[in-house]
Amino acid sequence: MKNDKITVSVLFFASYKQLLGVSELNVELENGAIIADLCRKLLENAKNNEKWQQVFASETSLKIACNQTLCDPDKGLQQGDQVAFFPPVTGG
Amino acid sequence: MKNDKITVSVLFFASYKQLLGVSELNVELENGAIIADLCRKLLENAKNNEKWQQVFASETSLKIACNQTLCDPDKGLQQGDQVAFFPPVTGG
Amino acid sequence: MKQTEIHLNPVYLAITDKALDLAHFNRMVQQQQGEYGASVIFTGSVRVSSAEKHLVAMSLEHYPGMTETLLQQIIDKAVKRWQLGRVVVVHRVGYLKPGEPIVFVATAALHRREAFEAAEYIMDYLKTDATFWKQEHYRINGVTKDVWVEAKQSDQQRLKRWQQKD
Amino acid sequence: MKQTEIHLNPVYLAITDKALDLAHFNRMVQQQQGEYGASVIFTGSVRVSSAEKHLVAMSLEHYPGMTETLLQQIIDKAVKRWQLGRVVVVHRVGYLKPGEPIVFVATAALHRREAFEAAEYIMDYLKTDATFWKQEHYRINGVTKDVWVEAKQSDQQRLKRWQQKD
Repeated sequence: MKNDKITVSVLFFASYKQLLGVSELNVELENGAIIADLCRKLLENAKNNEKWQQVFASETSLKIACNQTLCDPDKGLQQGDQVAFFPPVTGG
Repeated sequence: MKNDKITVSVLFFASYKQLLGVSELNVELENGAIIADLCRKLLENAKNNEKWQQVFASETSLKIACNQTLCDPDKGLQQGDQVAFFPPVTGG
Repeated sequence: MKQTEIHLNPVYLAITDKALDLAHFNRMVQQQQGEYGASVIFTGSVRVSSAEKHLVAMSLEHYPGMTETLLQQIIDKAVKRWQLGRVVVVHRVGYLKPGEPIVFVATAALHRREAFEAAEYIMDYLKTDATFWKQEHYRINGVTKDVWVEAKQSDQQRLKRWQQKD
Repeated sequence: MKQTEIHLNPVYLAITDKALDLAHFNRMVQQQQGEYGASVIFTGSVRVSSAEKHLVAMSLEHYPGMTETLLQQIIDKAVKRWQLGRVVVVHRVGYLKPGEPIVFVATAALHRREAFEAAEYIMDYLKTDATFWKQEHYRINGVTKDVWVEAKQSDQQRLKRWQQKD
Protein backbone atom coordinates (compact mmCIF):
# COMPACT_ATOMS: atom_id res chain seq x y z
CA MET A 1 0.00 0.00 0.00
CA LYS A 2 1.48 3.28 -1.14
CA ASN A 3 1.64 6.15 1.38
CA ASP A 4 0.63 9.40 -0.33
CA LYS A 5 1.99 11.66 2.42
CA ILE A 6 5.52 12.39 3.58
CA THR A 7 6.79 14.25 6.63
CA VAL A 8 9.91 16.42 6.50
CA SER A 9 11.60 18.29 9.30
CA VAL A 10 12.29 21.97 8.76
CA LEU A 11 15.05 24.06 10.39
CA PHE A 12 15.53 27.81 10.51
CA PHE A 13 18.79 29.48 11.47
CA ALA A 14 20.13 32.87 12.54
CA SER A 15 18.01 35.90 11.60
CA TYR A 16 15.25 33.68 10.13
CA LYS A 17 14.95 31.72 13.35
CA GLN A 18 14.78 34.96 15.30
CA LEU A 19 12.32 36.63 12.93
CA LEU A 20 9.94 33.66 12.81
CA GLY A 21 10.40 32.68 16.44
CA VAL A 22 10.78 29.03 15.44
CA SER A 23 13.86 26.87 14.97
CA GLU A 24 12.39 23.50 14.07
CA LEU A 25 9.07 22.06 12.93
CA ASN A 26 7.64 19.06 11.07
CA VAL A 27 5.57 19.48 7.94
CA GLU A 28 3.38 16.96 6.15
CA LEU A 29 3.43 17.13 2.34
CA GLU A 30 2.03 15.24 -0.61
CA ASN A 31 4.28 12.48 -1.86
CA GLY A 32 6.34 13.91 -4.75
CA ALA A 33 6.49 17.40 -3.28
CA ILE A 34 9.44 19.61 -4.03
CA ILE A 35 10.98 22.28 -1.76
CA ALA A 36 8.96 25.04 -3.47
CA ASP A 37 5.81 23.15 -2.34
CA LEU A 38 7.17 23.07 1.19
CA CYS A 39 7.67 26.85 1.11
CA ARG A 40 4.10 27.38 -0.14
CA LYS A 41 2.75 25.11 2.60
CA LEU A 42 4.73 26.97 5.27
CA LEU A 43 3.36 30.32 4.04
CA GLU A 44 -0.22 28.93 4.02
CA ASN A 45 0.21 27.54 7.54
CA ALA A 46 1.40 30.97 8.68
CA LYS A 47 -1.62 32.55 6.97
CA ASN A 48 0.73 34.56 4.77
CA ASN A 49 2.11 36.31 7.83
CA GLU A 50 4.34 39.21 6.77
CA LYS A 51 7.45 37.82 8.49
CA TRP A 52 7.12 34.50 6.72
CA GLN A 53 6.64 36.26 3.41
CA GLN A 54 9.75 38.29 4.15
CA VAL A 55 11.84 35.14 4.62
CA PHE A 56 10.54 33.31 1.56
CA ALA A 57 10.53 36.37 -0.69
CA SER A 58 14.23 37.04 -0.21
CA GLU A 59 15.21 34.83 -3.10
CA THR A 60 18.65 36.37 -3.46
CA SER A 61 19.66 35.66 0.12
CA LEU A 62 17.58 32.63 1.13
CA LYS A 63 19.77 29.54 1.24
CA ILE A 64 18.29 26.06 1.29
CA ALA A 65 19.89 22.80 2.36
CA CYS A 66 18.31 19.35 2.08
CA ASN A 67 19.91 16.77 4.36
CA GLN A 68 22.77 19.20 4.99
CA THR A 69 23.58 19.73 1.33
CA LEU A 70 22.84 23.03 -0.43
CA CYS A 71 20.07 22.75 -3.01
CA ASP A 72 17.53 24.62 -5.13
CA PRO A 73 13.75 25.03 -4.57
CA ASP A 74 13.00 22.45 -7.29
CA LYS A 75 14.65 19.66 -5.31
CA GLY A 76 12.28 16.73 -4.70
CA LEU A 77 11.58 15.65 -1.12
CA GLN A 78 11.49 12.23 0.52
CA GLN A 79 10.01 10.97 3.76
CA GLY A 80 12.19 12.10 6.71
CA ASP A 81 14.24 14.68 4.81
CA GLN A 82 15.72 17.54 6.81
CA VAL A 83 15.26 20.89 5.08
CA ALA A 84 17.06 23.97 6.41
CA PHE A 85 16.47 27.63 5.53
CA PHE A 86 19.12 30.19 6.38
CA PRO A 87 20.59 33.55 5.33
CA PRO A 88 24.10 33.89 3.79
CA VAL A 89 26.79 32.68 6.20
CA THR A 90 28.97 35.10 8.16
CA GLY A 91 31.47 33.02 10.13
CA GLY A 92 35.22 33.37 10.46
CA MET B 1 97.73 69.94 3.84
CA LYS B 2 95.77 67.45 1.73
CA ASN B 3 96.05 63.78 2.53
CA ASP B 4 96.37 61.74 -0.68
CA LYS B 5 95.65 58.37 0.96
CA ILE B 6 92.47 56.95 2.50
CA THR B 7 91.93 53.80 4.56
CA VAL B 8 88.76 51.74 4.23
CA SER B 9 87.71 48.67 6.18
CA VAL B 10 86.68 45.61 4.21
CA LEU B 11 84.33 42.84 5.34
CA PHE B 12 83.63 39.42 3.83
CA PHE B 13 80.63 37.29 4.70
CA ALA B 14 79.41 33.72 4.37
CA SER B 15 81.03 31.60 1.63
CA TYR B 16 83.44 34.43 0.70
CA LYS B 17 84.70 34.70 4.26
CA GLN B 18 85.15 30.94 4.36
CA LEU B 19 86.79 30.72 0.94
CA LEU B 20 89.27 33.54 1.59
CA GLY B 21 89.81 32.71 5.27
CA VAL B 22 89.41 36.37 6.20
CA SER B 23 86.45 38.29 7.58
CA GLU B 24 87.86 41.80 8.02
CA LEU B 25 90.87 43.82 6.88
CA ASN B 26 91.93 47.44 6.32
CA VAL B 27 93.10 48.66 2.92
CA GLU B 28 94.92 51.87 2.00
CA LEU B 29 93.87 53.48 -1.28
CA GLU B 30 94.57 56.61 -3.27
CA ASN B 31 92.24 59.48 -2.46
CA GLY B 32 89.44 59.42 -5.04
CA ALA B 33 89.46 55.65 -5.40
CA ILE B 34 86.25 53.81 -6.29
CA ILE B 35 85.19 50.33 -5.21
CA ALA B 36 86.52 48.80 -8.45
CA ASP B 37 89.99 50.18 -7.46
CA LEU B 38 89.59 48.50 -4.07
CA CYS B 39 88.82 45.17 -5.75
CA ARG B 40 91.91 45.51 -7.98
CA LYS B 41 94.06 46.34 -4.96
CA LEU B 42 92.73 43.31 -3.04
CA LEU B 43 93.52 41.01 -5.99
CA GLU B 44 97.06 42.50 -6.28
CA ASN B 45 97.64 42.05 -2.55
CA ALA B 46 96.55 38.41 -2.87
CA LYS B 47 98.94 38.02 -5.84
CA ASN B 48 95.98 37.10 -8.02
CA ASN B 49 95.35 34.03 -5.90
CA GLU B 50 92.72 31.81 -7.56
CA LYS B 51 90.28 32.04 -4.64
CA TRP B 52 90.32 35.83 -4.69
CA GLN B 53 89.84 35.84 -8.44
CA GLN B 54 86.88 33.49 -7.94
CA VAL B 55 85.21 35.91 -5.53
CA PHE B 56 85.74 39.05 -7.62
CA ALA B 57 85.03 37.38 -10.95
CA SER B 58 81.52 36.32 -9.87
CA GLU B 59 79.96 39.54 -11.04
CA THR B 60 76.47 38.11 -11.18
CA SER B 61 76.48 37.01 -7.57
CA LEU B 62 78.94 39.37 -5.83
CA LYS B 63 77.02 41.91 -3.73
CA ILE B 64 78.70 45.07 -2.47
CA ALA B 65 77.65 47.34 0.38
CA CYS B 66 79.32 50.61 1.33
CA ASN B 67 78.53 51.73 4.88
CA GLN B 68 75.79 49.11 5.02
CA THR B 69 74.00 50.28 1.87
CA LEU B 70 74.05 48.22 -1.33
CA CYS B 71 76.08 49.87 -4.11
CA ASP B 72 77.87 49.39 -7.45
CA PRO B 73 81.61 49.01 -8.13
CA ASP B 74 81.79 52.60 -9.44
CA LYS B 75 80.89 54.04 -6.03
CA GLY B 76 83.56 56.52 -4.77
CA LEU B 77 85.22 55.84 -1.42
CA GLN B 78 85.93 58.12 1.53
CA GLN B 79 88.30 57.81 4.48
CA GLY B 80 86.87 55.33 7.01
CA ASP B 81 84.27 53.77 4.74
CA GLN B 82 83.16 50.21 5.49
CA VAL B 83 82.94 48.06 2.35
CA ALA B 84 81.34 44.62 2.53
CA PHE B 85 81.44 41.83 -0.06
CA PHE B 86 78.95 38.99 0.14
CA PRO B 87 77.04 36.42 -1.92
CA PRO B 88 73.25 36.58 -2.47
CA VAL B 89 71.36 36.37 0.81
CA THR B 90 69.61 33.17 1.94
CA GLY B 91 67.85 33.94 5.22
CA GLY B 92 64.30 33.26 6.31
CA MET C 1 71.13 4.86 11.46
CA LYS C 2 68.36 5.15 14.01
CA GLN C 3 65.84 7.82 13.25
CA THR C 4 62.88 9.15 15.15
CA GLU C 5 59.84 9.13 12.94
CA ILE C 6 57.07 11.54 13.72
CA HIS C 7 53.61 10.48 12.64
CA LEU C 8 50.94 13.11 12.77
CA ASN C 9 47.31 13.02 11.93
CA PRO C 10 47.61 15.89 9.48
CA VAL C 11 44.10 17.32 9.97
CA TYR C 12 42.58 18.64 13.18
CA LEU C 13 39.09 20.15 12.93
CA ALA C 14 36.92 21.37 15.79
CA ILE C 15 33.87 23.52 16.49
CA THR C 16 33.61 24.46 20.13
CA ASP C 17 31.66 26.65 22.54
CA LYS C 18 34.72 26.84 24.82
CA ALA C 19 37.32 29.63 24.64
CA LEU C 20 40.03 28.69 22.13
CA ASP C 21 43.30 27.61 23.74
CA LEU C 22 45.53 29.35 21.20
CA ALA C 23 48.78 28.20 22.82
CA HIS C 24 47.66 24.58 22.36
CA PHE C 25 46.65 25.03 18.71
CA ASN C 26 49.81 27.05 17.94
CA ARG C 27 51.93 24.15 19.18
CA MET C 28 50.06 21.78 16.87
CA VAL C 29 51.58 23.52 13.84
CA GLN C 30 54.74 25.17 15.16
CA GLN C 31 56.14 22.05 16.81
CA GLN C 32 57.04 18.70 15.29
CA GLN C 33 56.47 19.84 11.77
CA GLY C 34 59.00 17.33 10.47
CA GLU C 35 59.99 18.23 6.95
CA TYR C 36 57.08 20.71 6.77
CA GLY C 37 59.19 23.62 8.00
CA ALA C 38 56.89 26.46 6.92
CA SER C 39 53.76 27.20 8.94
CA VAL C 40 51.09 29.88 8.76
CA ILE C 41 48.58 30.61 11.50
CA PHE C 42 45.55 32.83 11.01
CA THR C 43 43.60 33.98 14.06
CA GLY C 44 40.43 36.04 13.83
CA SER C 45 39.19 37.66 17.04
CA VAL C 46 36.24 39.78 18.11
CA ARG C 47 37.60 43.29 17.71
CA VAL C 48 37.77 45.66 20.65
CA SER C 49 35.98 48.74 19.40
CA SER C 50 36.64 52.15 20.86
CA ALA C 51 33.93 54.10 19.05
CA GLU C 52 30.60 55.45 20.30
CA LYS C 53 28.94 52.40 18.83
CA HIS C 54 30.41 50.05 21.40
CA LEU C 55 30.60 46.33 20.65
CA VAL C 56 29.78 44.54 23.90
CA ALA C 57 29.78 40.94 22.68
CA MET C 58 29.10 38.64 19.77
CA SER C 59 26.99 35.51 19.40
CA LEU C 60 27.97 32.78 17.00
CA GLU C 61 25.47 30.20 15.81
CA HIS C 62 26.02 27.31 13.41
CA TYR C 63 24.29 24.34 11.78
CA PRO C 64 25.62 21.33 13.70
CA GLY C 65 26.52 18.49 11.38
CA MET C 66 26.44 20.49 8.17
CA THR C 67 29.19 22.86 9.33
CA GLU C 68 31.60 20.03 10.11
CA THR C 69 30.92 18.43 6.71
CA LEU C 70 31.46 21.71 4.87
CA LEU C 71 34.70 22.49 6.73
CA GLN C 72 35.99 18.99 6.07
CA GLN C 73 35.22 19.44 2.36
CA ILE C 74 37.16 22.73 2.29
CA ILE C 75 40.13 21.10 4.04
CA ASP C 76 39.99 18.13 1.66
CA LYS C 77 40.18 20.48 -1.32
CA ALA C 78 43.15 22.31 0.23
CA VAL C 79 44.97 19.06 0.99
CA LYS C 80 44.43 17.96 -2.61
CA ARG C 81 45.73 21.24 -3.99
CA TRP C 82 48.82 21.73 -1.77
CA GLN C 83 51.14 19.29 -0.04
CA LEU C 84 50.39 19.97 3.60
CA GLY C 85 51.91 18.35 6.66
CA ARG C 86 49.37 19.83 9.04
CA VAL C 87 45.99 21.56 8.89
CA VAL C 88 44.27 22.88 12.01
CA VAL C 89 40.84 24.50 11.77
CA VAL C 90 39.02 25.53 14.94
CA HIS C 91 35.87 27.67 15.08
CA ARG C 92 34.23 29.07 18.17
CA VAL C 93 30.45 29.24 18.65
CA GLY C 94 28.32 30.72 21.44
CA TYR C 95 28.71 33.99 23.30
CA LEU C 96 32.05 35.81 22.81
CA LYS C 97 33.47 38.95 24.38
CA PRO C 98 35.70 41.46 22.59
CA GLY C 99 39.25 40.18 22.16
CA GLU C 100 38.22 36.51 22.22
CA PRO C 101 39.34 34.41 19.24
CA ILE C 102 36.60 33.29 16.83
CA VAL C 103 38.55 31.29 14.29
CA PHE C 104 41.95 29.62 14.09
CA VAL C 105 43.23 28.28 10.76
CA ALA C 106 46.77 26.95 10.45
CA THR C 107 48.79 25.04 7.87
CA ALA C 108 52.27 23.55 7.69
CA ALA C 109 53.90 22.99 4.31
CA LEU C 110 57.29 22.38 2.72
CA HIS C 111 57.55 25.97 1.48
CA ARG C 112 56.10 29.25 2.68
CA ARG C 113 54.08 29.85 -0.45
CA GLU C 114 51.99 26.69 -0.02
CA ALA C 115 51.46 27.40 3.68
CA PHE C 116 50.28 30.97 3.00
CA GLU C 117 48.05 30.01 0.09
CA ALA C 118 46.43 27.05 1.81
CA ALA C 119 45.65 29.02 4.98
CA GLU C 120 44.15 31.87 2.97
CA TYR C 121 42.20 29.43 0.78
CA ILE C 122 40.65 27.71 3.81
CA MET C 123 39.75 31.08 5.38
CA ASP C 124 38.23 32.36 2.14
CA TYR C 125 35.97 29.33 1.71
CA LEU C 126 35.15 29.13 5.40
CA LYS C 127 33.87 32.72 5.15
CA THR C 128 31.57 32.03 2.21
CA ASP C 129 30.57 28.37 2.63
CA ALA C 130 30.60 27.26 6.26
CA THR C 131 27.23 27.53 8.04
CA PHE C 132 28.11 30.01 10.79
CA TRP C 133 26.19 33.18 11.59
CA LYS C 134 27.30 36.12 13.68
CA GLN C 135 25.20 38.48 15.71
CA GLU C 136 26.83 41.57 17.20
CA HIS C 137 25.63 43.03 20.48
CA TYR C 138 26.15 46.78 20.62
CA ARG C 139 25.56 49.37 23.26
CA ILE C 140 24.72 52.66 21.57
CA ASN C 141 24.14 55.65 23.85
CA GLY C 142 23.25 53.31 26.69
CA VAL C 143 20.83 51.20 24.63
CA THR C 144 21.61 47.59 23.72
CA LYS C 145 21.14 46.63 20.08
CA ASP C 146 21.55 43.23 18.44
CA VAL C 147 22.60 43.22 14.79
CA TRP C 148 22.99 40.19 12.53
CA VAL C 149 26.22 40.59 10.56
CA GLU C 150 25.61 40.85 6.81
CA ALA C 151 27.56 38.74 4.33
CA LYS C 152 30.16 40.80 2.46
CA GLN C 153 30.32 40.92 -1.30
CA SER C 154 34.12 41.25 -0.97
CA ASP C 155 34.25 37.73 0.50
CA GLN C 156 32.63 36.33 -2.65
CA GLN C 157 35.10 38.31 -4.74
CA ARG C 158 38.05 36.75 -2.88
CA LEU C 159 37.08 33.30 -4.19
CA LYS C 160 37.85 34.28 -7.78
CA ARG C 161 41.53 34.06 -6.95
CA TRP C 162 41.17 30.30 -6.40
CA GLN C 163 38.58 29.58 -9.07
CA GLN C 164 40.70 30.98 -11.87
CA LYS C 165 43.38 28.45 -10.98
CA ASP C 166 40.99 25.54 -10.41
CA MET D 1 31.88 55.41 29.99
CA LYS D 2 35.25 54.18 31.25
CA GLN D 3 37.28 52.38 28.67
CA THR D 4 40.57 50.56 28.87
CA GLU D 5 42.87 51.83 26.16
CA ILE D 6 45.60 49.53 24.97
CA HIS D 7 48.69 51.21 23.61
CA LEU D 8 51.10 49.03 21.76
CA ASN D 9 54.38 49.75 20.12
CA PRO D 10 53.24 48.32 16.81
CA VAL D 11 56.65 47.06 15.65
CA TYR D 12 58.88 44.50 17.35
CA LEU D 13 62.09 43.51 15.53
CA ALA D 14 64.82 41.24 16.83
CA ILE D 15 67.80 39.23 15.64
CA THR D 16 68.94 36.73 18.21
CA ASP D 17 71.30 33.81 18.76
CA LYS D 18 68.95 32.39 21.40
CA ALA D 19 66.23 29.83 20.63
CA LEU D 20 63.01 31.65 19.64
CA ASP D 21 60.36 31.65 22.35
CA LEU D 22 57.44 31.13 19.97
CA ALA D 23 54.81 31.19 22.74
CA HIS D 24 56.01 34.67 23.71
CA PHE D 25 55.98 36.02 20.15
CA ASN D 26 52.61 34.39 19.39
CA ARG D 27 51.09 36.25 22.33
CA MET D 28 52.44 39.54 20.97
CA VAL D 29 50.07 39.27 18.00
CA GLN D 30 47.28 37.00 19.19
CA GLN D 31 46.56 38.93 22.41
CA GLN D 32 45.53 42.55 22.91
CA GLN D 33 45.07 43.19 19.23
CA GLY D 34 42.46 45.86 19.97
CA GLU D 35 40.51 46.61 16.82
CA TYR D 36 43.11 44.68 14.76
CA GLY D 37 41.22 41.41 15.01
CA ALA D 38 42.97 39.53 12.17
CA SER D 39 46.45 38.15 12.72
CA VAL D 40 48.80 36.03 10.62
CA ILE D 41 51.89 34.29 11.96
CA PHE D 42 54.53 32.76 9.72
CA THR D 43 57.12 30.45 11.27
CA GLY D 44 60.00 28.96 9.29
CA SER D 45 61.92 26.14 10.95
CA VAL D 46 64.89 23.95 10.10
CA ARG D 47 63.26 20.96 8.50
CA VAL D 48 63.68 17.49 9.91
CA SER D 49 64.89 15.48 6.93
CA SER D 50 64.31 11.78 6.71
CA ALA D 51 66.38 11.08 3.59
CA GLU D 52 69.82 9.49 3.21
CA LYS D 53 71.29 12.96 2.95
CA HIS D 54 70.67 13.74 6.60
CA LEU D 55 70.56 17.37 7.72
CA VAL D 56 72.31 17.49 11.09
CA ALA D 57 72.24 21.24 11.73
CA MET D 58 72.27 24.67 10.16
CA SER D 59 74.44 27.73 10.77
CA LEU D 60 73.02 31.20 10.23
CA GLU D 61 75.28 34.19 9.78
CA HIS D 62 74.32 37.82 9.23
CA TYR D 63 75.77 41.32 8.77
CA PRO D 64 75.15 43.01 12.14
CA GLY D 65 73.88 46.53 11.73
CA MET D 66 73.00 46.25 8.07
CA THR D 67 70.50 43.43 8.66
CA GLU D 68 68.55 45.42 11.26
CA THR D 69 68.43 48.46 8.94
CA LEU D 70 67.21 46.37 6.00
CA LEU D 71 64.53 44.61 8.06
CA GLN D 72 63.34 47.92 9.46
CA GLN D 73 63.07 49.28 5.90
CA ILE D 74 60.99 46.27 4.82
CA ILE D 75 58.70 46.71 7.84
CA ASP D 76 58.39 50.47 7.16
CA LYS D 77 57.28 49.74 3.60
CA ALA D 78 54.70 47.21 4.83
CA VAL D 79 53.35 49.60 7.46
CA LYS D 80 53.00 52.28 4.79
CA ARG D 81 51.19 49.93 2.45
CA TRP D 82 48.77 48.27 4.89
CA GLN D 83 47.14 49.46 8.09
CA LEU D 84 48.76 47.23 10.68
CA GLY D 85 48.23 47.19 14.41
CA ARG D 86 51.18 44.92 15.06
CA VAL D 87 54.28 43.67 13.25
CA VAL D 88 56.68 41.19 14.83
CA VAL D 89 59.81 40.08 12.98
CA VAL D 90 62.33 37.84 14.73
CA HIS D 91 65.24 36.07 13.04
CA ARG D 92 67.54 33.51 14.58
CA VAL D 93 71.30 33.40 13.93
CA GLY D 94 73.99 30.95 15.04
CA TYR D 95 73.86 27.15 15.20
CA LEU D 96 70.41 25.57 14.82
CA LYS D 97 69.26 21.96 15.07
CA PRO D 98 66.46 20.43 12.96
CA GLY D 99 63.02 21.55 14.14
CA GLU D 100 64.28 24.81 15.61
CA PRO D 101 62.55 27.97 14.35
CA ILE D 102 64.64 30.25 12.12
CA VAL D 103 62.24 33.06 11.39
CA PHE D 104 59.00 34.41 12.88
CA VAL D 105 57.00 37.05 11.01
CA ALA D 106 53.60 38.14 12.29
CA THR D 107 51.10 40.88 11.52
CA ALA D 108 47.80 42.06 12.96
CA ALA D 109 45.38 44.01 10.78
CA LEU D 110 41.73 45.07 10.61
CA HIS D 111 40.93 42.44 7.96
CA ARG D 112 42.44 39.08 7.08
CA ARG D 113 43.51 40.14 3.62
CA GLU D 114 45.85 42.86 4.90
CA ALA D 115 47.27 40.56 7.58
CA PHE D 116 48.01 37.79 5.04
CA GLU D 117 49.45 40.14 2.43
CA ALA D 118 51.65 42.07 4.85
CA ALA D 119 53.11 38.91 6.40
CA GLU D 120 53.86 37.42 3.00
CA TYR D 121 55.32 40.72 1.75
CA ILE D 122 57.70 40.93 4.72
CA MET D 123 58.77 37.30 4.24
CA ASP D 124 59.29 37.75 0.50
CA TYR D 125 61.55 40.79 0.95
CA LEU D 126 63.33 39.30 3.96
CA LYS D 127 64.25 36.33 1.75
CA THR D 128 65.76 38.46 -1.02
CA ASP D 129 67.07 41.57 0.77
CA ALA D 130 68.05 40.88 4.38
CA THR D 131 71.74 40.02 4.90
CA PHE D 132 71.45 36.52 6.30
CA TRP D 133 73.30 33.46 5.00
CA LYS D 134 72.57 29.83 5.71
CA GLN D 135 74.97 26.94 5.79
CA GLU D 136 73.61 23.42 6.03
CA HIS D 137 75.52 20.69 7.83
CA TYR D 138 74.81 17.27 6.36
CA ARG D 139 75.88 13.79 7.23
CA ILE D 140 76.05 11.74 4.05
CA ASN D 141 77.05 8.09 4.45
CA GLY D 142 78.77 8.92 7.72
CA VAL D 143 80.70 11.88 6.31
CA THR D 144 79.94 15.44 7.40
CA LYS D 145 79.51 17.99 4.65
CA ASP D 146 78.91 21.73 4.94
CA VAL D 147 76.94 23.34 2.13
CA TRP D 148 76.16 27.03 1.72
CA VAL D 149 72.53 27.39 0.71
CA GLU D 150 72.14 28.94 -2.75
CA ALA D 151 69.75 31.82 -3.37
CA LYS D 152 66.62 30.69 -5.22
CA GLN D 153 65.45 32.32 -8.44
CA SER D 154 61.88 31.64 -7.32
CA ASP D 155 62.35 34.03 -4.40
CA GLN D 156 63.18 36.84 -6.83
CA GLN D 157 60.13 35.89 -8.88
CA ARG D 158 57.89 36.22 -5.82
CA LEU D 159 58.70 39.93 -5.57
CA LYS D 160 56.96 40.68 -8.87
CA ARG D 161 53.64 40.24 -7.11
CA TRP D 162 54.38 43.32 -5.00
CA GLN D 163 56.21 45.37 -7.59
CA GLN D 164 53.34 45.27 -10.07
CA LYS D 165 51.15 46.93 -7.48
CA ASP D 166 53.82 49.42 -6.25
